[in-house]
Amino acid sequence: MLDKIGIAKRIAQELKDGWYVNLGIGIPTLVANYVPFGIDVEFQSENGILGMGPFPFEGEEDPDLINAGKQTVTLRPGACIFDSAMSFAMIRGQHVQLTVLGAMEVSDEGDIANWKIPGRMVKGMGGAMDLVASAENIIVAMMHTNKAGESKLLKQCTLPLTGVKCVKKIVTELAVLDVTPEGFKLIERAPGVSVEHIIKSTEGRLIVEGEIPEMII
Amino acid sequence: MLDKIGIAKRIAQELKDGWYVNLGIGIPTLVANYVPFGIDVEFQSENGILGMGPFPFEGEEDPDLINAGKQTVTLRPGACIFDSAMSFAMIRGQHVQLTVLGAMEVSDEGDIANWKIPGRMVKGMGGAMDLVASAENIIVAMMHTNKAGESKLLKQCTLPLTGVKCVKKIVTELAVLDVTPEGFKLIERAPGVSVEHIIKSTEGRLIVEGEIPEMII
Amino acid sequence: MKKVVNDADEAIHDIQSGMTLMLGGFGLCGIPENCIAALVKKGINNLVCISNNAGVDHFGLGLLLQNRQIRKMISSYVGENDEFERQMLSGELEVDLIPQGSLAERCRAGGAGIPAFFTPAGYGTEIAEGKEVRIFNGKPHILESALTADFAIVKAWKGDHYGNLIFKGTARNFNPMMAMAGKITIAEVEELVEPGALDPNFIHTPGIFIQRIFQGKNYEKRIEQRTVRTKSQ
Amino acid sequence: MKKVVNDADEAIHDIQSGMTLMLGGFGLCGIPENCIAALVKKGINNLVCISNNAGVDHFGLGLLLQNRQIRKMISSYVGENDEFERQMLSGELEVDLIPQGSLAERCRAGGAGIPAFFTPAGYGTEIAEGKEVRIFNGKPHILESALTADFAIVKAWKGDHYGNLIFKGTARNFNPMMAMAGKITIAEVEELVEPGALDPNFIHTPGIFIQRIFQGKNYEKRIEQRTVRTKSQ
Repeated sequence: MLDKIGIAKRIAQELKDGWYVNLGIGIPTLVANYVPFGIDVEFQSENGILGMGPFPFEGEEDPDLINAGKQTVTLRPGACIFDSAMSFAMIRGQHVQLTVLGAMEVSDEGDIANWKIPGRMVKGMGGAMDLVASAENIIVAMMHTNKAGESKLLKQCTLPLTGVKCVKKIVTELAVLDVTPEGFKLIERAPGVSVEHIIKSTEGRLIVEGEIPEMII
Repeated sequence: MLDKIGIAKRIAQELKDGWYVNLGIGIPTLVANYVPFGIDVEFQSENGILGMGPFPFEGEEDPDLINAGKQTVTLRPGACIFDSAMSFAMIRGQHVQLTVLGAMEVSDEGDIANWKIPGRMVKGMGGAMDLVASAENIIVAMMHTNKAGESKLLKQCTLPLTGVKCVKKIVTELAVLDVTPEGFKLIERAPGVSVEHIIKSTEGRLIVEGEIPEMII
Repeated sequence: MKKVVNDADEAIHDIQSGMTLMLGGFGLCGIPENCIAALVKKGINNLVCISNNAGVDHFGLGLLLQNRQIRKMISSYVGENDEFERQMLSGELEVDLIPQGSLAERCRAGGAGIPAFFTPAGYGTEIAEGKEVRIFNGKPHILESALTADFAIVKAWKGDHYGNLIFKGTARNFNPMMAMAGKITIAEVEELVEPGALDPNFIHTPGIFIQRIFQGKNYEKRIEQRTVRTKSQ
Repeated sequence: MKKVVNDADEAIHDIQSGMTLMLGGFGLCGIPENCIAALVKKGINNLVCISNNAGVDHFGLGLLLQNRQIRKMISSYVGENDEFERQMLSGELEVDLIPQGSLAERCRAGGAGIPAFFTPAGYGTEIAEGKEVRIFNGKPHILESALTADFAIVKAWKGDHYGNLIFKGTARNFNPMMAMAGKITIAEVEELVEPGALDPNFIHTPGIFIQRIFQGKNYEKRIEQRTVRTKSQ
């Protein structure tokens, strides 16, 4: 079973040289720490940065330089700053090659819900609806089940949707799954996790074909 | 009767302090030379300048600094440069208070034609269609009649239109006219020009009420 | 061109209860602190505020919320604010949530004279309810309309007497497009300079969009999430 | 990120006959001189060129016209070019004239993932023929669609290895939005600099839009209308 860092490391293996990548808040943010050697990717922050760098050294925080999670950050050489309209022009115009974000629920058709629990939590969608409606390549990083032990990989989402038929891949603590027209397709198992465990934890249609390899992290 | 400079001077009297103004090619360009004392206006050039200044001194021409007529120009202190999308955002968004442009024909409903003579001349509309469709305040600077002596102030335009019901005022070598729902309304005569001469030179509906004062240039 | 005013009080003197305001900023970054303080002091209410976020409990737009001056918020993300959540869940505050990119583009459209445009964002979600759907290149899009405001209030780093503005870092965010979309736009700047002091090639917001400008003071610039690394890392 | 190429020939090596190209510039100001020369040399034809103007008789896009490499021009203003006029009136050249602001916005829309938008420009004229009309705020608007291109070719003043660009003066014009709208965008720059040499706060075109970049040479920068005043004035 993976921890959050494991999920981030596994997603980092998907990165390709030259890609521009938008990382959501939470586990996705950690992906930036595990970019494979020899791969040069630029991180886009939708509040207006391309070429986001690591957190600043203590005492060097600049209140005028934050990421979309409102965290103080730095810029890499070759970075640039732009306004919100330009930022979403990049996103909507499909110039960002990969979006990684969290989710509360994903359906086996690739629908995603992550912005609202009616009557309880309404923080807003931020940039998530633009990102999922636009990106060619969307990876969801999340736990396979919720705190009550219920699957988050469903036949149909029960929460208000963020986007429809958009998720391409899911990486959880248990598995890597592709979203195909026939449902979730199991690609890899997390170390020490059985296929049966994954089947039991997945409510939506799940395709298990042949031997399922264990991830190499 | 006015010459081109006279027309430009008369139009310059319409300028108000704080206005942003777009001047078309030809007579309109001359208006910039006659801004009344104490009035501060900024000239917008649709290729991307606010705060256009006079022509450069000989030897100081910069090929990277031209106006919409492709003429070398300079910048005034406080000028700024922007791209074409931003330039027309200003125009379309009605942030430019006055547009002055030339015309081949104007109808008594305020239609204007100035970009095409079918089969003979098709240079294109440039920014004129955006300007006339957007500006609240459009003044046409032109000769009252064409080279054949025919009126350019018509009941209906015969040439392909640039915009409909948009011209607010016309200044010619003979007169100043407002465009009203009832047709052209004669406001002022050029020095030495009779009302009869203006009536004879105007094909469209013309309203002449009371004593018509002579322009003070 | 008489755009320079003395301070925030003068800049906002004619903003009235019930008006629609746009306020720049992302989180607490790049918010018009001086004007928000002046609005709190002025005490007008029933405001409709268009802003990507709603501040935090005791800063930014949170101050106006606390003071019950806002009737409706139009935002993309409103977490980090308990009083906001309370007012919203109790129905005291009307809230219109808009995808962040659509919010940015709708403000730009408002300023650019584009009354409506198609975007894929929000298709198939409750955001699309009641909106026209049209397929382009095989992909469904929804029609979104322009946003404008009685007043837009933006914060810049430097500005000149003509209203030309430059922003610093990610304090730029929504400020440039909101500046375009105000019937009257107020800019507060950290430093007000003479015309000619800013390089014409590198102006972020052309002065044509700004009607009033003043040099603000006592900027707090609070940091919401102070994240650092230690030198040893 | 391997965006830097040696020269115009390498940058345009896979542009083929029949493709749609966007080319930056206003008149002869800010045009990609090196790439135009390379296209002339390469000799491909049947091109559809989207460019605000069509150059002059022996420079800019005029060179491609002269060489009969262009099948169709999409522009807003095409005066100052006798060969253009000849080809157009004789029917050899297809011409689509578009209001300048709509051209700029359609390119931006193409780059920004906005398939269509409403604009008042051209309503009631032959430009509006066959286009959807809708009233907003009592004013008729027409629906215009996005423009994209197989290749966009832009010219900047400086650029870095990541493709970040800055432009000089009015040589900016259509370059930034065309840069956004190319499936592949080529930037030729007067000076290619190392990442970090350009101030991140003052980039006109973010590198994300640029796939290939090279330092051009021998820029002529012809002036169409040399207008001057004498010192005595």
